[in-house]
Amino acid sequence: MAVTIEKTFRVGESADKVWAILSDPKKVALCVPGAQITEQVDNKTYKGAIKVKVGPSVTDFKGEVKVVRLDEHAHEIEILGKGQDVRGKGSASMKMTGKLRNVDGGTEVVSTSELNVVGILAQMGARVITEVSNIMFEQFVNNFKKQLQSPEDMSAEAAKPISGVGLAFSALKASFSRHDDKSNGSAESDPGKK
Amino acid sequence: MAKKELIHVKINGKDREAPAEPRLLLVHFIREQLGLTGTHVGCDTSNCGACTVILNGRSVKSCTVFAVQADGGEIMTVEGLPSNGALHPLQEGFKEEHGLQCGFCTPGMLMSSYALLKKNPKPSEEEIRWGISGNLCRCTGYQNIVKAVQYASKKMAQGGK
Amino acid sequence: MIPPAFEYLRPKTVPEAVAMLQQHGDDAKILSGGQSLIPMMKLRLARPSHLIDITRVNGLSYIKEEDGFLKIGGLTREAELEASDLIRKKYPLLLDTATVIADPQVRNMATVGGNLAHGDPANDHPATMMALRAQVVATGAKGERVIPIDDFFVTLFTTALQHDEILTEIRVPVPPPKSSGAYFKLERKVGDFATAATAVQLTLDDKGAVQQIGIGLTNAGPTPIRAKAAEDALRGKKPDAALISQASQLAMDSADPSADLRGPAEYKKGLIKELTKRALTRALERASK
Amino acid sequence: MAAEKTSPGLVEVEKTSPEVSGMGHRMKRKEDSRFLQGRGNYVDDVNLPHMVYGHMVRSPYAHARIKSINAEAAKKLPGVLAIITGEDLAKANLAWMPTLFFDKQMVLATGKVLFQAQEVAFVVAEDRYIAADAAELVEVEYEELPVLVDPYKATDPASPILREDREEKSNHIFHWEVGDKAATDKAFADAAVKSKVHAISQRCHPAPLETCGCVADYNKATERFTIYLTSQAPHAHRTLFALVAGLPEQNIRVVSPDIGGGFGNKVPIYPGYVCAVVASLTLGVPVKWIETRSENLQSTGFARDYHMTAELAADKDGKIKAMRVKTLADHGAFNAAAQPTKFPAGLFSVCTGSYDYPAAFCEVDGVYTNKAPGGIAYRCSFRITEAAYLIERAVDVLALDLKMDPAELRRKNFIQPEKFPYATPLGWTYDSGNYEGALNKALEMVGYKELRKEQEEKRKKGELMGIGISSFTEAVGAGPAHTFDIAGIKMFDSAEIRIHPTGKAICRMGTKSQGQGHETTYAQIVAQELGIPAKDVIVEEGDTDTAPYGLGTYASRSTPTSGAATAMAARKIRDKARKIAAFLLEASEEDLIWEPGKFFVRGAPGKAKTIQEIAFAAYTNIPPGLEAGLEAINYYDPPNLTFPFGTYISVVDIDKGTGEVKVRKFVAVDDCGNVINPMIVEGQIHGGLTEGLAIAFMQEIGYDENGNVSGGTFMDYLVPTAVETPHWDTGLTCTPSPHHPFGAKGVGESPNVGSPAAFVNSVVDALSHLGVKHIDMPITPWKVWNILKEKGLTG
Repeated sequence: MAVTIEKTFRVGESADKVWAILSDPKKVALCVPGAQITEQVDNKTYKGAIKVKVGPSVTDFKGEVKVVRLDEHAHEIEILGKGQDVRGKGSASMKMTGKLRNVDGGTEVVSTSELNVVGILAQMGARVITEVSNIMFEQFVNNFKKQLQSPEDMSAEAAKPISGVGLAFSALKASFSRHDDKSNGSAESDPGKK
Repeated sequence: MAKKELIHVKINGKDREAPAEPRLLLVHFIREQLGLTGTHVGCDTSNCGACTVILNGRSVKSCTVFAVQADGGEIMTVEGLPSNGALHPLQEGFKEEHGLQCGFCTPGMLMSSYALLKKNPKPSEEEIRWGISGNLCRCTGYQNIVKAVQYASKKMAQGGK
Repeated sequence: MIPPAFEYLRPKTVPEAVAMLQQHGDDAKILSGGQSLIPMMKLRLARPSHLIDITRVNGLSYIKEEDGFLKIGGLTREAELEASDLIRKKYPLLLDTATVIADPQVRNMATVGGNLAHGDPANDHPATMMALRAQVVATGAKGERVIPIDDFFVTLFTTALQHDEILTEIRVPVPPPKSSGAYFKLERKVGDFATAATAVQLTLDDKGAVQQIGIGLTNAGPTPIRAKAAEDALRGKKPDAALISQASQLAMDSADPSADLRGPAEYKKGLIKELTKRALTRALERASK
Repeated sequence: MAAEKTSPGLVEVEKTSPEVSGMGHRMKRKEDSRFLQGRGNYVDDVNLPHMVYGHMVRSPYAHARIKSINAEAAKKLPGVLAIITGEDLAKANLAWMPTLFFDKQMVLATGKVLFQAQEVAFVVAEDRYIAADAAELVEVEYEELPVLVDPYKATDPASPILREDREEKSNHIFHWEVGDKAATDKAFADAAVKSKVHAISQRCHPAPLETCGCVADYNKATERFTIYLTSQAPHAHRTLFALVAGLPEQNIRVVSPDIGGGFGNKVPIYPGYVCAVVASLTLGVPVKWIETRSENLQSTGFARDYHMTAELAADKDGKIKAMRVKTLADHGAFNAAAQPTKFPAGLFSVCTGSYDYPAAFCEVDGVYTNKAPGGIAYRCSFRITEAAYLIERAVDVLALDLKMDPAELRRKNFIQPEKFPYATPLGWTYDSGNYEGALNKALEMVGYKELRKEQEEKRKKGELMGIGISSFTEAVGAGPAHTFDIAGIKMFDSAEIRIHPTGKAICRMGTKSQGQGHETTYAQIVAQELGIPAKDVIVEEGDTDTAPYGLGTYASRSTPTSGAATAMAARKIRDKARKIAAFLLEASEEDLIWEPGKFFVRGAPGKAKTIQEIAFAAYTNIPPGLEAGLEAINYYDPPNLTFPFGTYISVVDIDKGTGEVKVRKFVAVDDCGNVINPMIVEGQIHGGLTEGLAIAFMQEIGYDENGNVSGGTFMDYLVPTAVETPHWDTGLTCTPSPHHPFGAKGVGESPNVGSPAAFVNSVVDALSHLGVKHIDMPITPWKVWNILKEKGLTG
């Protein structure tokens, strides 16, 4: 199943400072809950792993992250991540585009993520994939902001899969504007469109 | 692999024991370790109820219970329904009212009906339908199963067991 | 389907169970009813290293009124709730809920505590307990702490329980006279999760105005949702059709469901409105009797 | 329920005593005792010494190239005996196997996978727990490929070509057409009224409660292979194993023990069977493979997936002039349709239905997609359900367009009783029928006039209720052999009867009961024909070493074929019994008169010999010149199909707030000719209606854009429980088949074939005043709610 999540958030830092993190997959990976970069293949490709934990369910993916497009000038990046479940149950891939805009007192990050899940997780997890994606993204933003403020603390925090930081997340919830959140299911996951 | 431990149960009135690793499902313990194949497996998501047995007086789906959880407990399966060589009124009712076709769901259906009648000896049609709602049947359309349970309820009220 | 291997532990007391949780860390899980966990293990979506079977811990299965609370033990099974005279007489919302959870066999194993501790917004008791303004008692190494239900559900499958805490009791304030409740659930078939559901608990004053009100929504977002705006609209007022309709609309506005095979989000929101209307109407009828 | 004779003069059946319990008696089932005591013997109950277990490794992807398979870690797990891959099978030329319909299918994938849950490797281990653990350790590296799920995009140039093994580089499998196109087009050009409906008969799965599985037991010493198999057609499967695996057929014994429901699911041969056979052959021990429910729903024979357009041309008064049908058939990754070889779209061309009009044209195109293979006959005689659904929907849409009552429109167009045998414009010859008789009875049972009045009043109050009619005709009981074969084997069927010296009997048939109650009904046929009490007759099926060859049970063919063979074999026995009786009574054969159970001398009823006495003499006092014994075998090739029919009426109420549809009342009037056991017929109808309800409202095997299966477990493949299932009111009329030995027609599938249209018609009827003409199945609450929302009636 496919899920598209569009999110916009603001940070107090300058676009250049934000771009320094957003344009570096290693730093971005630190913000993704449960993710790790294990190897750099070339200057655009990295190997990594991610542990996604939803309640009692745990899935380990390993795969590759690739920078598909990097526009220094416009502050736009497109990253493609692909991972296979280590036990052969399926895969997940995500195409994420991020774009920065200067706004009063900081920077606005506009992102679109297209998530594709294949295999038993898509079969069994259709009920929760959109929610899990939202939660992961919100944690990503939290981590992203933390990294902007104190990059040195990040390595330990980021390795934790999502449920481990569930409490921190709830405090963060308030800082989100629900209006900017346009997550929706795609054709199949939204039976209304069939 | 976790090591196997002896599991003791009283099943259909008899004391039995067999080794099992902790993850062994009760249904496999009953079917394969104890050799009682009347209890069936019809799904893998706890929906169909073909594996229903009575554990310590309650109907349970034996595919969603570990054998180790039943250790020291009492189990009744379809094989334990008849008493003194006579069919249970439910077994009789299923035959008289044509409450079975392929027979695969039947043992689970009988055990759920048994649990229902223990709790509610004179159920209405509505109560019977809800009482067997944890069991799927692909053949009968349930109508004759409802009649079979009514048959047994009546018979048991008249002093049948 | 075959679950992965695990170590099985059977503590006799709560402190023993807590110690085991601490000893074996994050991959150890509590086994009570097992009706959510075992299916996930069979699909190999969950693979705990240790299962701590607390079902033989004594004294955790009870339904009683004490100190102004209805107290439900952490190991009380859904079927016991259904069969309890006390519940049948005084807690129609709990009875409504207990009879539509899964199916009879699952209810014979599943526990009320597990239904909450799993943190699944599609489970039925979370919304019910929100409507009832319940409290959850968590027991850990440092003893008991009481968590108000509004603080209990953190996010999807995540509750305020710490890893080494066990849900040992649920406390529901004993409702004053002229109280009642109702649970309305739409499911695709028996045994399915709710497409959507609404739990309502209310108390009327002498003039028939709503004195206390709780509204909880099932499967309407990443956590069970309390429809606060709808509650506020009703509190202190004598509900008529227009007010019920307005409150239902507000309940709908507080829902944030996702699309799945049960229907698109818009449908689920529409359902919340309709089911809230029905639950309110039924609860009012019952409370006025 | 008592059957009303509607066509006197056709085959009459004389009723025997309750002691004998021949045809027409509500005899309690002989097979029940073992099932009720947990003593049934299903395939998973078979336990043999040294038996080991197989577990399938499956693809999580719908379309992907296999880059590598690494089984080293899995092989190292203690207790693992073997891991078989497609490459291993290729060495024995078994990586592919033929399907039942001119295609081939991968047993274990080589090169690439074509649907989610496709078989990739087979793990064999000492127990099922180890096998499941090992399966997780098999590392398969895939490269994902673009996925094709929409059959309408199959022939797009932009779509990937799925089947690289085929010479034809296209996803198009076949085009098939039948009928007079020119005459049909002309009728449409001339017609005053043209009406059209696009209806999808969605992909679903029979999901019998017992999944598929086998125990393959190769004995190295005797070189014999015993295969315990969940098979609806054990004999045909034996022959196919011999042909595919190159095993000598005399060394193969297929045993179908008790079967926990089939509904068409257990007709094909599945990769798991072949793998278990190969594993047993390699390891020399019995290998058990039992699929899980999810595997069953996701990989074994699906049904339907027909995307159909029907047009009807009619005059202003509602007389239908012609029908035009265009259908796209989604066959998934391999065309594994289980149907007679001359019919790429099965018997879909009975889609002209119960109506009399001269012209019709029907075309069907089949395509490949990244979905599980199949196209099996789910409680249906090869695409009949799709056909009946289409015409009965189309007639209702025409009624709406004409603003005519749907019952009246049907009445106006029915083929009249005197027109039988009736040749349809698409080439079938219906044997007998009285469609108006069934319609009238159903209308009366349901109280049609009152319901229409109630509906009118309710509409004024804004309440929604609907009444839906379906007057279907089925075509069942294949052969005849000149037209029908499965994989080349002609569709006759067989019965063998042996009468023991004490007058008791054993019969064996080429069919195989999966719950239909053959042990009772066949015994009743013998009782009817020979007067031997049915309780004294043992019926045995499913063991290819002992039963006569036959094509098996599906497509409602048991009674029309093996049932007929049983009667014919019994009549052979009666002929011989007459000779023996003549000898014993010292009378001429011509002077003997048969009444069930005995021959007596004309004019001297006291001078008689019972069938039991005759049987004893057949072994103890053999007439000179006559062979000893009393037994017979018959292979029956029916002269035509039989055409059961009926009218079903569904009455529904719609909850405007939630979109829920409640079936308030359902009346089913069936006509299956003469009935063997009314109790069993009723039971079959209840069951079939419940599956029809499920198809109309709940069941669907869906796919998302990545080819992920939705509805792949019982959590989302919604099988109704007793709570969702309404009460069924049944009734019978009786129009015997003129060509069947005892006038029977077969009934098991009628309720599943006829009811979906009745359900859908009733929901559409409830909403028709809002301009709704069609809703696709399954009609879920949200679909109804969406319509109501659109029309401003809810939300």
